[in-house]
Amino acid sequence: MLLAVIGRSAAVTVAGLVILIAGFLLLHAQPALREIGFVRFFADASWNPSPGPEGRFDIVPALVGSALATALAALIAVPIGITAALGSTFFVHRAVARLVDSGVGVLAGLPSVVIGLWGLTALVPWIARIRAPGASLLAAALVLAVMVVPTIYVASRGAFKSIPKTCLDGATALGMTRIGILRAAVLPTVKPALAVGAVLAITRALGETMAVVMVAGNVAAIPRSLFDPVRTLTANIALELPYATGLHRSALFAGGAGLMALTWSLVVLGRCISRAWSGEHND
Amino acid sequence: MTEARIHRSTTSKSDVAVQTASWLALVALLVPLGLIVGDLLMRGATSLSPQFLVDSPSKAGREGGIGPVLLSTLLVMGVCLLVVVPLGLAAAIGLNEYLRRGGFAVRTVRIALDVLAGTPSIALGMFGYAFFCIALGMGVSILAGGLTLACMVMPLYVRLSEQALRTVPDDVRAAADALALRRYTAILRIVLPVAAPGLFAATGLALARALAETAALLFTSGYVSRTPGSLLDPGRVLAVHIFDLSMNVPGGDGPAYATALVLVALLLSVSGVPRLVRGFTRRWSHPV
Amino acid sequence: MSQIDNRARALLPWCPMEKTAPCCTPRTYLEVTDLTVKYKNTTALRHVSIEIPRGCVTAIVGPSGCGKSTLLHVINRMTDAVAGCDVRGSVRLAGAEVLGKGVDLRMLRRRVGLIFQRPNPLPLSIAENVLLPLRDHGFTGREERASILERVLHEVGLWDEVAQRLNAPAATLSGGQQQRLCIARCLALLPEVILFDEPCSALDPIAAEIIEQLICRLRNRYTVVIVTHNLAQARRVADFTAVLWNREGASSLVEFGKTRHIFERPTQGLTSLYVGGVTG
Amino acid sequence: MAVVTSTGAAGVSVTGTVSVVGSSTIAPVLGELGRLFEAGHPGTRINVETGGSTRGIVEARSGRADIGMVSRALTVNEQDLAAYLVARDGVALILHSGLEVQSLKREQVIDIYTGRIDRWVGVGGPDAPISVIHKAEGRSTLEVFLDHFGLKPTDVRPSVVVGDNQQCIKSVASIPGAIGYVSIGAAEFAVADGVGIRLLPLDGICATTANVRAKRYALTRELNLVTDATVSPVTRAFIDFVLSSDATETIRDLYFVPIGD
Repeated sequence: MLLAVIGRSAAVTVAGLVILIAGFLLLHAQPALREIGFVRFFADASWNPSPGPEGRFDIVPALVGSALATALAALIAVPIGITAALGSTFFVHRAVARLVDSGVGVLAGLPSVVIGLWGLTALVPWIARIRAPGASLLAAALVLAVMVVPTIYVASRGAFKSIPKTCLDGATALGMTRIGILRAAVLPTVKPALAVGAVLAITRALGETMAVVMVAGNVAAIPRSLFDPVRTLTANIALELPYATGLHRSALFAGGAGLMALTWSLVVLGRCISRAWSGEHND
Repeated sequence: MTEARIHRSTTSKSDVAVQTASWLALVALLVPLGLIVGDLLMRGATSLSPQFLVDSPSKAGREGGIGPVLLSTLLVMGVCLLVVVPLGLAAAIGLNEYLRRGGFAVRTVRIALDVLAGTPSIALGMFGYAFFCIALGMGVSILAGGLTLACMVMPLYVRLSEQALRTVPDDVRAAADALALRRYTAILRIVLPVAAPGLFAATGLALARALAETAALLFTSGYVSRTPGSLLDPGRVLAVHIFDLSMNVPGGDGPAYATALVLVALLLSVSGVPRLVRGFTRRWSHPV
Repeated sequence: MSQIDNRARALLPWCPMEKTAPCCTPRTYLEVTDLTVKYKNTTALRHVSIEIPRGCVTAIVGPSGCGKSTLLHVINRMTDAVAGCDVRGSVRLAGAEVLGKGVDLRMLRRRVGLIFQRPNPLPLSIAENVLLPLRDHGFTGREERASILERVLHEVGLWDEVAQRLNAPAATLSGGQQQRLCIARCLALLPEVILFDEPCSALDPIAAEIIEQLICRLRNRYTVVIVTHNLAQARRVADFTAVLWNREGASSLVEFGKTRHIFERPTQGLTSLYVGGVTG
Repeated sequence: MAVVTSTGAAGVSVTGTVSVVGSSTIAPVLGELGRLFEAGHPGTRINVETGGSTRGIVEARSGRADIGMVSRALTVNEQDLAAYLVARDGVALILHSGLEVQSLKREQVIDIYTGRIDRWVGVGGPDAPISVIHKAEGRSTLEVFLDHFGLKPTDVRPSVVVGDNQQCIKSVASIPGAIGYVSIGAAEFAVADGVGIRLLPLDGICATTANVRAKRYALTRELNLVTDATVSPVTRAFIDFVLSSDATETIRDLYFVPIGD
């Protein structure tokens, strides 16, 4: 019974931790929510949080920036991550698969500042050649994709490996083509795990700070094209928190709380998709 | 878990398509890695030397080595793993073995873990500072840094451990239940040995994610590059050192890239360990 | 061998009976009354009542999907681990209620062994598959456990085939051998009732034949309940037979009686329909 | 400047911990000075933490930190803190090295930053788009820059917003046709180190640390240390060390202009 008690208490501490963090963010965001008010966060003309009356706290560009950068990154990283995991589990020689696994282990471990620096020194000039300034939504999406693809790869790889051999042999025994086998035996059993893997990756991209700040351009305006600069919620905090005072500082915390709310809703959405795909048992 | 291989069936057009797609995806995955590590090698190799690993930094890190930083990193990672592995494994076992049926507790915990995974690292850093450093009075220290890192890495570790536990087929658990084995005997002697390779891989990946963290540790484990005397002393980790050198110190790029190379070497050894152990565990526990 | 049995028997409050009276004067040992089992929205069993005689082999037959396995899994409460499974009614083992609250599941499953359709040896060595459960149930003596291991492997006819490689992984055994190993580890715990859930359906005829002979040898020493959709097997092995049938979305007991009556002079139309055309 | 003996002002050897919190620009200098001070005074520990000037002010006032690092002049409501001017740091305009533009008049800079001119051909450069690099809200170099050119934060139309100095330098070097402003010391080192940027003179005066030292260069900002009323002996000793001539070598080494010069 001891393990049951530890299991439940560990579970409770984790849930408690999340509530503590959310409470901490809301506590610090309280002055801003009271004084600036929820509406102005969305109605203000721009984001110029200078002290005094002419401060503007329009959070919409940052929200849109975060959503766009994350969505684009997921669009790039999810297919690549899943297909690569598919390849290394079923199609390539085991030594190659092991090589890829350790390679992904390294990519997952690179600090975001290293990937951000590479983005700034390699990606941005390359994009700038197409259209100035180079630091843009596209650069942010690519860098986030590189940060996030290991998470999807690992989640999918685990899911593919846990498919019972009997399913695979059944489909192979029918002499079906590879795609047939994938569609018949592989995908149905792992769809819920893939959905959760994708959600984990997207929440990670939403929370990423250092790498995005380097390459996104951080202009607080809604980008009209891939090449326009974009500011994410996390970049907003990272850039201004060290020097923010009073109302501005608490407005940044409100942004942080908003980001957690976005993450929360995304996680619940992902869970519903995963449950819908998996029929009765949730993963 | 045996590696399932799909035998080379007749290569129809669709098969070729799937084959090339997966090869393309693998290449697309490894190209950025090659570019980044290549870039690091090109810019950082010159400052690398055995002395670099031992000396302490001088002239704000532009000269000397990263001895104390390496030590602080190992200490912070140690504290983090000491918290994450037992607690995470217990939670994974709790979720997977005990609360098997999707009750309310299981669903809330799973959602809480996912949200914790999504918490922006800078917000967790601020929380860690306010909670561990100030509220619990640890001050900016290795201990506070390790605990904050544990909060960040816990969700990933629990999810990967659960996946490892799930590789144990259910009919083995049914057999253990039918034989009325005590629950902890079934887990310790049957489930864990079979899941061991997956669990070690989970630890390796969690450690990799911990090594990569910058924002959360900047406020909690500190900026000081001196050798920490105790767990309550501040100490700067590799990622923070790389950040400071490349962002705040003119001429800090060379040592920054060299430090990044040391981190890459550390990562390779970390992701190599599970493979060693998998070879070992395969000998006496047999995939069903 | 019996000297060891006495010491083992002294350890356990319940112990398998001596040679009892022949089967023809049956006394009820396992009594299922008015059992209804529902999974979320489907009803597996409705108002099933059966009296399983002591020391005999009772077969439960019926088309697949008529809840035969569910009945077995209720008796040793394996259904507890199934999400959304609702069990109503009563199952009494030697007079003691099984389904109520406060039943010591560990002791229940030690007294009522269950053999699955697909052999599921523990991912350990051949010897450990038997020794680990013994250790876990408090058999402390090493030599005592070793002798039980030897006895049960002899009983299932595995000893000659595996004596030299007891430490080899159980996964290296053939399907039939694995199933016999599962039976051996169940016998090692000295159960009173052994439930077989289609034990031979995953095995080749020769291995199935060995298992059937083994079940016959268990008669009079253990109360055996075997679920099978192989009517010839039921006829060969069982003293009593129960026929379950799927009517109006749930299955219930059609007829229960001596195997000879069920196969030669069935009283229910459904039984004759189902067992009709059975060749020897 | 009174030369302080290593045993501290009062002749007695000082021990204890000094916690220094604040601007990430000054942190490397204070970190290095802390290391030297610890070498000279066994038993002392100087714990430097970053987090920005605001955190320096807040934690110095609350007493959680002994010394606050502030990379700007103190505002009117921060006069309650004791301030020690440690060094000055000039702020210079920098261009991507690919541009041949030699100098820019004051109005041209204002037109560029307010978006009225958006191609280099307008100011005697190649026909290429201008990428305006601007600092994030609250940064000290930003405030000094806006004050000098008389701009309000809402007037500026940036193409890219950056945080720390090195990020600005690397962005200007990576983005063709980019213009930005950063502390002179960091820019001078980058040029010497071969990074692809060029410094622009301001109002005809070359942007060099020498000119800042000679107080000829107009656009400068102060680097201050602040403490609250109560100062422990070891903190006092460390501040004296930082203000002493022993420290000017290290300050100059990190491309700031010590007060003594």
